[in-house]
Amino acid sequence: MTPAAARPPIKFDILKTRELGIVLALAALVLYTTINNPRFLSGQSVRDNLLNTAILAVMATGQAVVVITRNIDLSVGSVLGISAFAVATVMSDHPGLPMIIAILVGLAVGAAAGLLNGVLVRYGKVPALVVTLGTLYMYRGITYSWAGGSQVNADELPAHFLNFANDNLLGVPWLVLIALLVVGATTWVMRNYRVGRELYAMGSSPPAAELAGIKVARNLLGAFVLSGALAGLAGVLFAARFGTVDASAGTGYELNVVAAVVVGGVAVFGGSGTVWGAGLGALLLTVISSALAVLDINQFWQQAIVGALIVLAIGADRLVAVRIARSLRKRDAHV
Amino acid sequence: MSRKFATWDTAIIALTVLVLIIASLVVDNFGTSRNFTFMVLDLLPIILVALPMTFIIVTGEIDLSVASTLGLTSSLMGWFWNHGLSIETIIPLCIVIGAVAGVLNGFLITGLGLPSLAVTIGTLALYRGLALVVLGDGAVADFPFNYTGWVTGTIGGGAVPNVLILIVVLALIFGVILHATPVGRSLYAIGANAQAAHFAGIRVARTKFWLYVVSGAVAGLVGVLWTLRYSSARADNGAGLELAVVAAVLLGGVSIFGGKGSLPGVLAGVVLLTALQNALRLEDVSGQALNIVTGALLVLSVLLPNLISSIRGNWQRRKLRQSAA
Amino acid sequence: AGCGGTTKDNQSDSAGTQASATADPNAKLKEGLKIAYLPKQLNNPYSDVETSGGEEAVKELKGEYKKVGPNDAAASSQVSYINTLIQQQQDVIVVAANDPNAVCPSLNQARTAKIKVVTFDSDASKDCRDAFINQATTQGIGESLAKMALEQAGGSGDIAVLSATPNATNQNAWIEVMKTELAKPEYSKLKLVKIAYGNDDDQKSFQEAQGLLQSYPNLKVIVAPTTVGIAAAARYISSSSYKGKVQVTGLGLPNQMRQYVKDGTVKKFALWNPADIGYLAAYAGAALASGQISGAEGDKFTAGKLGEYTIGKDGEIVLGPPTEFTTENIDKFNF
Amino acid sequence: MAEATALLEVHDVTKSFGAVAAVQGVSFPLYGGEAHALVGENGAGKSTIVKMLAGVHRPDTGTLRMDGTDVDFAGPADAKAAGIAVIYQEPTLFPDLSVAENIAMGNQPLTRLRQIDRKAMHANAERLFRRLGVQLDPTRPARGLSIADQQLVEIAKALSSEARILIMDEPTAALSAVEVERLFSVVRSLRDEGAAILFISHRFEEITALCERVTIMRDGKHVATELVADLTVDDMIRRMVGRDLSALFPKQTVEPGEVMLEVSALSREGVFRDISFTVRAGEIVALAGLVGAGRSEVMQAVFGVDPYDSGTVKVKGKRLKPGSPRAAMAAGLALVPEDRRQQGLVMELSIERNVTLPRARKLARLGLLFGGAEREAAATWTSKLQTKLGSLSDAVGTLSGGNQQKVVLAKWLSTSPQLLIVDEPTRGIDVGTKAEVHRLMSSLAADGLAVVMVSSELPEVLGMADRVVVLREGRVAAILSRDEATGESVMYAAMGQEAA
Ligand SMILES: Nc1ncnc2c1ncn2[C@@H]1O[C@H](COP(=O)(O)OP(=O)(O)OP(=O)(O)O)[C@@H](O)[C@H]1O
Ligand SMILES: Nc1ncnc2c1ncn2[C@@H]1O[C@H](COP(=O)(O)OP(=O)(O)OP(=O)(O)O)[C@@H](O)[C@H]1O
Ligand SMILES: [Mg+2]
Ligand SMILES: [Mg+2]
Repeated sequence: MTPAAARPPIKFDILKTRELGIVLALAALVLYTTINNPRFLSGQSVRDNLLNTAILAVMATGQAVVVITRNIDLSVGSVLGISAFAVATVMSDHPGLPMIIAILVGLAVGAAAGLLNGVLVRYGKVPALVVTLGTLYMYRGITYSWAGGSQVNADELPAHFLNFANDNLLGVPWLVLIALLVVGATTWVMRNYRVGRELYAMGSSPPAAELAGIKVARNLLGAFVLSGALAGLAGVLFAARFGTVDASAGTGYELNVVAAVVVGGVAVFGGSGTVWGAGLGALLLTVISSALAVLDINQFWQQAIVGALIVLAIGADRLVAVRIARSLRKRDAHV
Repeated sequence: MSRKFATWDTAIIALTVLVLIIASLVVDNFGTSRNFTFMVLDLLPIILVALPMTFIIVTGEIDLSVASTLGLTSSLMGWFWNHGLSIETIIPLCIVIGAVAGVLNGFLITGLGLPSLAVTIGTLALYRGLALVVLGDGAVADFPFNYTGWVTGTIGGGAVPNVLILIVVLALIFGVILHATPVGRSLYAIGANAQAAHFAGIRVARTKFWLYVVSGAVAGLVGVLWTLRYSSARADNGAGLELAVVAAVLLGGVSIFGGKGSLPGVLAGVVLLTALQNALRLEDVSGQALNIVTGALLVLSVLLPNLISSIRGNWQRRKLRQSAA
Repeated sequence: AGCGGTTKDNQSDSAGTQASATADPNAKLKEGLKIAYLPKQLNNPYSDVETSGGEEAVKELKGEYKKVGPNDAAASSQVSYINTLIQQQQDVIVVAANDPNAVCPSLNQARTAKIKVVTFDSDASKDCRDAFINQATTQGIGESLAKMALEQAGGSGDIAVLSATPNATNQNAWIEVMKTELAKPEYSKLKLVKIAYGNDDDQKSFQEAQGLLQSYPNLKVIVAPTTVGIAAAARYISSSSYKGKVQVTGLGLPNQMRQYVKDGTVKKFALWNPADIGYLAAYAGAALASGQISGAEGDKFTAGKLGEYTIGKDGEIVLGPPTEFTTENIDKFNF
Repeated sequence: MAEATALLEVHDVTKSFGAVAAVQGVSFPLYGGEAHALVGENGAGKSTIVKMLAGVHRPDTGTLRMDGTDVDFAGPADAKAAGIAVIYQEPTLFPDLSVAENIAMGNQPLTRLRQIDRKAMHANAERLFRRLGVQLDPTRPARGLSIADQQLVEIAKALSSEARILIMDEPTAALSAVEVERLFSVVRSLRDEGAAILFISHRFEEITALCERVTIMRDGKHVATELVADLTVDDMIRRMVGRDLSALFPKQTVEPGEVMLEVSALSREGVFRDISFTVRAGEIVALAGLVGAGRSEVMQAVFGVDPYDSGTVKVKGKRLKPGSPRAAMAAGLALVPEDRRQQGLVMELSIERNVTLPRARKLARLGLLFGGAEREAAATWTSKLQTKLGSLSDAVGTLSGGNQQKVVLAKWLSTSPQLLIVDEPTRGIDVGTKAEVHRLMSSLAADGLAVVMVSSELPEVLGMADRVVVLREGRVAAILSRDEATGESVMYAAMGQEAA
């Protein structure tokens, strides 16, 4: 396992970071695909890839924070669903509301769901995997019961809401900007602020964190609320981008999100990895599936290849970690 | 701790019995022998896959690829059948292929030391993808009736489903291994402290490796049974089963962190979930509400014992303080 | 292979118990029949419209209406519901099979328990149901799809199909007919480049549409023989730079497509009235349960407001020809 | 030593865990500028008192008073805020974080934007290490530190918070004399600046060297609080144990038998090199050296829990398969590891399961195991070692540190080994039991058992060993016979020229 915090000389650092592996894999994949089909790097295609990544990256950010604390949030797909449906319903009932309200509604719904997760984990002393597997079913069930068979269609949603997914600032779509902001700010806080380091500490050794006087309860609730709120935000982005929302929105997303986080080098045992790595993981997964579509690989092979690549990515990450551990031992050696 | 264990086991088993009794009294058609058969068939895949899953979770690992392994063997079963292999050859072959899928998981996890959650999320996609490669969008349906009929049938046409024998035999084998053999002991030790287990001469990596092989083989067997039950070999068979199995195992009181849990608890957990769903469906409670019930049950099953013990603790302390004052 | 074991070639098939009671064309339709609908999955707007027609018919018949179903469209998830319906001793089960074979043993058990089984929308194997309500003949739909594609492409160019799941029975049948049509000389300038699958999942369909356009720059028409796919494809095109250059057609619900017909993304699409399917199924089921018909070819019955129907070969009942929707007529429909 | 109001006062506190009354009505004061020792047998309740002072446990009854007013800590954060720094008996580091971050956690130096000032943080860690005379890279992760290094980081962590009250629960258990002396000089200077120190140790020479006052506990009860100067060591021990204790190191002389273990030219890159020594039946060979000299690593490689790169290990002339603890056990080896929490015990499992873990296969009948056989086997050895426990089916984690150590010993002795490797066998064990353990080792050796003992306690090494193998920086520095081994010769070899 790598030290999140070990900081040998800079040159060394870049050569060894686990994120480097992902960047290289990404570059190789894009290069190969582009050689085969130059349209892969066309404006529209890059835009589509980034837009598709945005939602996953936002969720992966929250998930990464939770995983760093040695927990997991499997309910994110269902939280996305409930938030997307809530926001779509609100916006179709009150088409005059500005976008910012939609975003706030999504964040609030998600934060509430995350808070319940956090409270159950912390005060109910129920392991996160159990809690969030349970709320995965519950939140989805609530959305289904609420929606019944109904669906919010694109034509019921106000134009400014739908346009949000396509509008951009200086050529960069809002969705992508939001994702960049979320990933960047969270990475920064996790690296340079006390609360961030405390989250790493909590994941590295939960009992030691209690003894060190870290406000474990507050931080843990914070992590779950963040993950929930970001899944809620992802719900808003989802509704704006896809226009049609029914109760099944985001089903099965949790595995993609966890895969992105893991591929991005965040250790499932907590304490190490970075948020921007998780963001890169999300980008890599998205690019893999769109590259396979572009390369016109048999539809039936696509899923198998994605699976194999995930396994490869984890394996490569492990290789880097082992090398770091070895160099650490050599550095200490006095023989 | 072992005391708490006992109460947890008895609690979940008692709850299961209670639910079964109440349901047979209150819900029309619940207690019929035909409904019993339906229920056994519904819990067949979950209970079988849950057996090795319990072992794996007790050692502190997880296998999320089981449902995809099931899909892969189901696909291959159809493919072999279409290519003229006899069913008597296909069944053992499928079990072996399941085991091979487990070998890959086991190698990645114990040989390369990768985290099992991450690896099996990867192979979850990989095996399901391979299943699609094998059978594509097709379905193979014309399996012989004496086999499909056996899976859905009952002993001598009576009330006891044929597959129940299989469940009982496998559950007994797994139960004895977990609770009354040195191997079982070592699984708990591995889950609670792998390093101490290593120091005690337990071959941690090798043990875990074999657990994945067994898990794959059982998933292969369930792939066969699934295909025969629905007389339909398809690539998407069993999709999503992994979460249902993990939910049932956790409901049965196995700690996701390893080192704790018992097989009777898990069996009760599976029966409880299936019986509740069956009863609620008979009462025309919608599928959506079933989701909520499943989720709530999962959380409550761990939450309630915790709450009770912490309330009891507070109460005791208060009494102590009062008596001191 | 085959060393004396049971192989595909030497098995003795003893499945399927064809219930063949004799019909009494003068029998009165019974009241109080328990008619249960089991669509492919709940929360699908299309099947909601279908079953709403069924509910109306059951009310006319003074029966007991019920709708149950799984949340996912997996092949096997319907079986538990069929078993429950058997336990509840329904009189008629109206089912849209997710897999023609997976439901068979259970449906036959139902029939052994004297329950009449009518399939709609998507058939089960013909030896495990009493009648099948076919929305339109496979031939008719396939031809109509090919014809619309030709019109929209302006006579020549690349076309692609965006279907539902790779194993959806009816979609595959239509696509087959469409392919035979395309082989005819008048279609010689149309080239079918790809069949993509959106799994009847809104988002997956959206991304598949996106992938098609990236891979096939000369694409002129996307034909989506599924209501989910056509809506998703239309939504993607209407918000991308391809709007106006690439046409979308296929089978869709007027309410979902109205916006895109109005904004010019879609010129023409087709569909039958789904409510009528459910309606017809109720009457067919009631006629079977009352002994008016037995499901044999040539049996006749009256289906309320829809008039008289005759059972065709293999117990098929054809609803009628599909309706085509364009800017001119779309506002006349509301479903 | 002005007897002003106490900085901190423990007043009539009681704490029970279920049926176990760990602490019953204990009171004592802690004065500023004074080091206060807390002594008692294993399980006497010392760590429980520490945890109450640290805010980990809340007293069932009784109060804690700071500067004369009652305080109630809701958690460790409160205690920390009140100026109490604690070194726990078991290290509590964050393995993924750097050593510097571990030390600074909770009061990292901040820049203006409230961001962490890494430079200042590393500088601070380096300053502390210099003060303690430790050579550690502040940027390396805590994972992989030896238990002694972990203990040193813990000490640095406690010192960094500049607390008014410093509580140390057996901080020296894993340290050798040199580090202990450095620690003491730092602690003395803190004390002279007015801090109150609570110090727990089972080594009386340390208590007399450091402390002014001592509180003695027995079975959770307060026995006495006195000035150290007024008591002899024997007085302390008598009050602690409630009876007189005989000679501490009853080593019997034995005629050594055949060669049991032969280690030759064993090397592992970066850890140790060219290690050769032999052990005969009936012999006790001690491995001595400074912390981090590689003693534990050598023995772990011999037993097969760690790999080695080259060299051979022979048991009774037969080569031992490398990297297989199971093969080592089959050849009659047993290893009592140094870190009982991580390596020795499975905390959540019951005592009986822990004791029988390496032997489960032998206890099985027809491959099946039933509770009775395990209980019986476990009962024999735990009672022989006078382990203080409630029931054999209790989780081993509920035992006191010393009693846990006895369970580890029981676990390995019950395998009836022919060669016993013990790594810090009496770490954290009280005097009474320590004598018991030594007597046991000695009598086992007399019965023909070969013993390899890794120990950082010089008196133990000198008292018990027939031969002393001294390691320095991963190499054999000297092999001394019982007659050659003196305090000076061992330390000289362990530290090399410069320490002379
Ligand atoms: N968390 C706990 N649960 C149950 N019992 C406990 C717990 N912690 C301590 N005990 C019990 O309380 C008693 C006192 O333990 P404590 O750790 O305070 O002893 P100690 O004096 O520190 O001993 P040592 O010198 O071995 O460290 C012991 O009998 C121990 O088994
Ligand atoms: N897993 C590891 N990774 C890196 N370095 C390690 C690891 N384990 C030990 N070391 C280093 O190897 C050296 C030998 O440590 P070891 O624990 O064997 O010392 P020791 O002589 O047994 O001391 P003691 O037992 O008193 O702590 C130390 O410098 C230690 O820091
Ligand atoms: Mg203690
Ligand atoms: Mg050591």
